[in-house]
Amino acid sequence: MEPILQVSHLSVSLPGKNGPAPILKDISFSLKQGEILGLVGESGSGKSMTAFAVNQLLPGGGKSITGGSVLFAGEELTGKTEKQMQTFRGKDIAMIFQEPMTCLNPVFTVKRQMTDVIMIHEKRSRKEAEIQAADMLKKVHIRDPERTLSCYPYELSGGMRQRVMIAIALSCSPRLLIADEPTTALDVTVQAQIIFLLQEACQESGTGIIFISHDLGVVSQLCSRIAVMYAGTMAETGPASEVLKAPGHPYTKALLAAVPRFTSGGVRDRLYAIPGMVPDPSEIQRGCLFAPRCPHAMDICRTEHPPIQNLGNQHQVSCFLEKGVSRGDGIS
Amino acid sequence: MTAFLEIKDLTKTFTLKGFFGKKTDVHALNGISLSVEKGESLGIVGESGCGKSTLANLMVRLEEPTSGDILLDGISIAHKKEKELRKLRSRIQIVFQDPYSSLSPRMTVEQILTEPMQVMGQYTSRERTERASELLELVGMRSSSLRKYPHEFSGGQRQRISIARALTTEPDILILDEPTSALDVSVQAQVLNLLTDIREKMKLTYLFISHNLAVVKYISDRTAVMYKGRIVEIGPSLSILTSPMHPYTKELLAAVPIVGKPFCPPRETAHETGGTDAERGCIYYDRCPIKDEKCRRERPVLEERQEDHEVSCWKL
Amino acid sequence: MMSLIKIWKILRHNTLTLLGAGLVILIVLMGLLSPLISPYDPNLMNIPARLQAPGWSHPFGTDEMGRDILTRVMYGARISITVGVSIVVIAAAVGCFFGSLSGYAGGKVDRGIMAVTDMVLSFPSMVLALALTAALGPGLFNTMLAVCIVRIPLYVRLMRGQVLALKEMQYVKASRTFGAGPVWVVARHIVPNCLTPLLVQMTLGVGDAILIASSMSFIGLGAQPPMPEWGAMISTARTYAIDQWWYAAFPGLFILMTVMGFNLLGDGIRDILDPRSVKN
Amino acid sequence: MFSFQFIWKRLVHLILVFLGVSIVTFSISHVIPGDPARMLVGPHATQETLEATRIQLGLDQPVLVQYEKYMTDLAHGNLGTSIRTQRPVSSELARSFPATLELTLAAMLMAIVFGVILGVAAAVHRDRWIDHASRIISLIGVSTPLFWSGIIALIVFYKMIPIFPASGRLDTFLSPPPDITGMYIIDGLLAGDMDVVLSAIHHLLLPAFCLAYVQMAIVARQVRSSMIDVLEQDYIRTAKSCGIPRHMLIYRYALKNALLPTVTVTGLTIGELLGGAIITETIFAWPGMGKYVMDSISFLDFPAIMGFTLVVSFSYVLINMAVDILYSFLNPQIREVDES
Repeated sequence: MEPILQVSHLSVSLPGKNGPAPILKDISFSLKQGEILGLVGESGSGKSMTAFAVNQLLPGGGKSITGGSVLFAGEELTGKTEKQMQTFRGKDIAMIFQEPMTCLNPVFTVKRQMTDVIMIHEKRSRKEAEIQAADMLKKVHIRDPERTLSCYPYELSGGMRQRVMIAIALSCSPRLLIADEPTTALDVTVQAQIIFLLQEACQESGTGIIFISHDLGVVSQLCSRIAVMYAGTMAETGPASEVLKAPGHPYTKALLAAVPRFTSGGVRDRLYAIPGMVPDPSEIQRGCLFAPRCPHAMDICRTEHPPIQNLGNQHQVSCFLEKGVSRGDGIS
Repeated sequence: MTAFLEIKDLTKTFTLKGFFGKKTDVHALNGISLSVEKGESLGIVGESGCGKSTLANLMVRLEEPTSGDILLDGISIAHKKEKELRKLRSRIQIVFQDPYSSLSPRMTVEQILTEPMQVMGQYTSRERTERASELLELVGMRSSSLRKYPHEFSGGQRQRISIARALTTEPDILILDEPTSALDVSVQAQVLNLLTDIREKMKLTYLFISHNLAVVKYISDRTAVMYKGRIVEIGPSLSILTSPMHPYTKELLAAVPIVGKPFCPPRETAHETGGTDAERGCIYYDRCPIKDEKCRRERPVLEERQEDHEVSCWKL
Repeated sequence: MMSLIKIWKILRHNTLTLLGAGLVILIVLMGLLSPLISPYDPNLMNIPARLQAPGWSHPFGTDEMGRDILTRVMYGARISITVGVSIVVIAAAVGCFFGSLSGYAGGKVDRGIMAVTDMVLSFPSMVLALALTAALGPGLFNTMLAVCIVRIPLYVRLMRGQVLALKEMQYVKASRTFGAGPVWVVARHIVPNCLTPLLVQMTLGVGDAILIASSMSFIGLGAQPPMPEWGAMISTARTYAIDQWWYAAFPGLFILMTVMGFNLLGDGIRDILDPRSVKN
Repeated sequence: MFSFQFIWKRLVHLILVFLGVSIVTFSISHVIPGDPARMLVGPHATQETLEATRIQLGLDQPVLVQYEKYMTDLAHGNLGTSIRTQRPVSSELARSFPATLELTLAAMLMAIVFGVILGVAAAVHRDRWIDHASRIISLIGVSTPLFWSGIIALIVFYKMIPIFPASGRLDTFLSPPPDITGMYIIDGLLAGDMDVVLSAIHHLLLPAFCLAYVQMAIVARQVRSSMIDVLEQDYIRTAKSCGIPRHMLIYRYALKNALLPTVTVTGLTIGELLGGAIITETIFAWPGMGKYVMDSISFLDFPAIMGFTLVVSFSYVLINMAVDILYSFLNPQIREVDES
C-alpha cells in the first residue's frame, strides 16, 4: 500500500543568534495508512521539530526547511505556500500537543472552537457542525457531550482537555495525525485512556499516526513501527518488535537498558547510564554524533558519517557496525 | 523502640476562603503514619494531587501540619518554633523536582553550595569552598564549575548541584521530591545511580517521592502507595510491584506502560476523580471494581496481611 | 557581575538604547556644566532685546524680559533632572520597603498596605498631586513631595508582585530549609532578582516624574517664576506662544528629548537584562 | 447572568473605595494644612467668618467628629463656597462638568480606537515598517508633555495652517443647543441642529486629540506587547494546526485575549485623561471643570480645588467599576471565581 507520508533526506535549520543553526540533518521515514509510527528520542533530539516540518509550523515558516522532501499522499509539501498549507492543516494533517492546560483558547467555549474548525474545512452550517462536534466528543468517550460543549476550557480537567483536543483534531477525519507527547503531562491512569483512544481512532478510521515521545514504554505499547532520533539525526527505524528486542543501533540498545523496569531484576540493582551528554545539534560535528558516548566507537565513526544499513524487514540503522550492534556486548 | 523517623497521624488541611466567609476545606494529607529505620530508603508513590509533595514540604517544615507529629530520632519537629528548629534543620534536607528553578540564577555554584554552611555558621570561608569542591566531585562534577552560573549547566548537572547542596550540612535524611521526573531517561539513570552510591557511602536515609513506580523500585527498599491524602498500601518494593493487593495499586501497575508488556485497555469506570471525598466509606469507592456495601459504609484501616506488607481494603 | 565590555557588546547592536543613553548623558552634562557653558546669566534681564527671534546672539531667542532662553533651558535641565531623579529614588526606596514587607509578611500587614495603596491609586495621579501641593502650599519642594507620594504605590505593587512570585521559587524554599531567616532570604535571593524590573521601572519613572513635575509648574503650583524650570517657562510663554513660537517651543522640546531619553534607556535595560534575552 | 453575589461584592467594594477616597481628601483638606480654616476662607476674609468656619468645621473637636461633619456635608452635596466667586463650589462644578465629560469621552474614544489599531498593526506586522512607525509615534506620545503638545498644536493648526479654532466649544455666532446632557454634540443631534453639531465637532477635534495622544501611545504599547505574547501562546498554535486562516487567528482568536489586559488599562487611561483635562482645557479655553480649577489655583481657591478633586475621583472610581464589570463579562474565568 503506498505510504501516505514519505519524508526523505529532510534537513531543517532555524534562525539562530549567529546565523541559521542546523537542527535536523538527513531525516528519512515513511508512514502507511492505519499505521502508528513512534518517533522516539531524548529532549533536544529534534523529534518535535520533525513533526513541525511536516505541517510547516516551524518558527521560521517554510524557509527553515533547507533540503529534502515531504510527500503527503504523493503531493510535495515543502514547496507549498502558507495559504496552500492552511487547506492541509486540520483537514488532512491534524496535530495534538503536550500541554493540556494551555492548548485550548481560554475565552471561547469548546463548542465555538470545534465548530470553527468543522465549518472552515467542511463548509457546514453551524447547526450541522454542532451535531458533528457532539458526535466527535462521544467518540472520544466524553460522558456528557452537551455539557462539555458549553464549558470553557478552565472548567475541564487535564485529561478531559486532551480528549477535546483529540476530538477537534479528528473532527474532519484527517488521514494523518501527529501527536506531540500528548500523554507526558498526564497521570498514568489517564495516559492509558488516551493511548486507548488513539489506538481506536487508528483502527476505526484508518488514520495514520506519528506518536512523538521520550517514553519507550508508551511507544512500545502503542506503535507498530519505531524511529529513534539522536541529536537531530535518524539513528534507527524499523518494526517495533525488532527495534525493541534486537536493537541495531548502540544508542537504542543503551536507551532500552536505561529504562527502569519493575518486572525483572532485584531491588536496588543499577541502571545502565550512558556516559557523557547529548551534543547540541547546532554544533557542527564530523562523523557519527553518538561516537563520543558509544562503547563500540571505531576510528571511522569519528571521521566519516555512518551510512544507512538495511537489516531486512525495513529495519534500517545508520551505523558502521556490521549488521548493527550484536547481542552480547557491554550494555546489559 | 521508636524508629529513626516516625510520622504519626499527620494531617494537613488547606482552607480556601470563599465569599461571605464560606470556607471549603481541602484535606491534602489525612492521617499519614509511617516509620523509617536509619539507613532505609522508603518510596512514596501516587498520582498528582495525592498529597505526596505536601508530605515533602511538611518533612522539611516549609509548612506546619494541621495535626499529627513528626519525630526525628525521637525529637518532635512538627510544631517547633523556627528558632529551636534551626539546629535540627541540618539533619533533614530536600532535593526538589524542577532543575531550572531550584538554583538561584544570580548566584555562582560556589555561592549556592556554601550558602547552607554560611546560614548555619559552620566552618570558615576557606573550609566551606574546599568542602564545596569536595562535594562537587562526589556528585561527579569537576570543581572548575564552582565559578559558573546555573544557566551554563544541563538539567542533569543542575540536579547534581542540588544534591551536593543538600549534602553540605551532613544530613541524616534526604527528602527526594521527584528529583528525576523532569530528566531524560539516560540522565535519570545517571542521577539514580548517583543517589544509590551516595546512600551507601554516607549511610543516608531516603524518603523518595515519585509518580513513576518503576523508578521507585530501583531506589527504595519499601514503598508506600498514596491516594487522596492516605496510604492505601505499604510494603517491600518487590512484593508491592510483583504481588500488589490494593485495587488502586493494581490499577496503577496495569496502567504503567512497560517495554514489551502488552497494552490492556483501562476499565471504563476509571473516570476523572476530583473534589472532596465522601466522609465515610473507602476513599477509593467510586473507582473500585470490587466494591460492596461494607466499603461504602466503613473506611478500611491499614492491616498487615503478609510479612511487613500492610493494605487498607476489606475485600482481601 | 557583568563586565563592561559585555554590556558594550550588547549595547552596540541595539541602537535605540544607545540613542537613549546618549540623550540622557547629553542633558545631564548640559545641566551640570550650565554655569560654565551657558552664554548668559539666566536671570540677566535685557528689556531692549526682549522677545528676539532665534539668531546669532540668542540661538533660542529671548523671553519677554530679554533673558536668553538657551541659558535658561540649560539651567532648567539641572532642575528637571534633579527633581525627576530624587522623586524616583525616594518613591522607589519607600515603595520597595513597604512592597517587600507586604509581599513577604502577607496576612493583615499585606491587606493594610494594599488598602492604603489602593486608596492613593483611586485618584488620577495629576489630580492627587495637585490637591496635595495646594494643601502643602505651592513650591517646587512641595510638588516633589506630592509627586513622590503619588508614585510610591507603583513601586509598592511592583516589589510586592516580585516578592510573591520569587517566594514560590524552589531556590527560595531551599534556602528556608537550611534555616535561612526572612532577612537573609530577602537580602540574598529576593533583592538581587528584583533589580532588573526595579531598574527598568525607575528609569522609566524619572521621565514620568519630570513630566508630572513640569505639568505642576505649568499650572502654577510647582516652580514659581523667575526660576528657569521648563514647566514654569512654558507657563509664562503661553501668552506669547502664538506669535513668538520659539518661547514655548524650545523648553518643551528639551522636556520631550529628556523624557524620551529615559524611556529609550528604560526599554533598552529591560531587553538587555531581561533573563530571556540574557539566555539567547 | 450576574449572580447576586457578584453584584453584592462589587457594591461593597465600591462603598469601601468611596470611603477611602473621602479619607484621603479629608486628610488633605483638614489634616495636612497648618490652619485648615484659613485655607478655606482665604487670606482676605474677616475674623468673624474665620471663627465661624472654625466652629462649623469643628476644628476644636477630635478628628473623628470633624470627619463626621465632613461626611454629612458631603452627603448633602455641599462642597463649600469658592473663595474667588463666593458661590457654592458644587453648583459651579455641576455647570462645567458636561464640557469636561464631552472632551474626556471624545479623547478616550480616540485613545482607545487609535491605540488598539496602532498596537494590533504593530504586533501583526512585527519588525516591519508599520511596527517601527507605530513604536516611534508611541514613544513620542509617551514622552510628550501634555501642555507643550497643546501649544504646538495651536501654533501649527491655528496660526500657521488655520484649519482649527483656537478656543471655545462653539462658533461665537451660534447659540448653544437646549441643555439636555450639556454635551453640545449630543444636544445638537437631539435638537437636530446640524450647524451646532458640526461646529461643536470642529472645536472639539484638536483639544481632544492633544489630550488623547499621550494615552493613545500608552494603549498602543500595551496592546502591541500583549498581542505579541498572545500570538506566541499554545492555543494559537493549536488553532493554526487545525487550519484556521491567519486573519481569523489574529482578529478573532488572538485579539479577544490580547484586549483583556487592555480593558484594565482603559480604567487608568480615563483617570489620566481627567487629570490632563486641566491643562488641555486651559490651553484651548475649553469651559470645563479643568479650566475652572486652573483659575482657582492662581487664587489658591482651596475649597474649589478640593471639590474638583472629590468630583473627579468619584467619577474615576465609578468608571473603573464599570470597566471592572466589563472585564469580568469578557473573561469567564474571573466571573466564575467570584461566584464560587
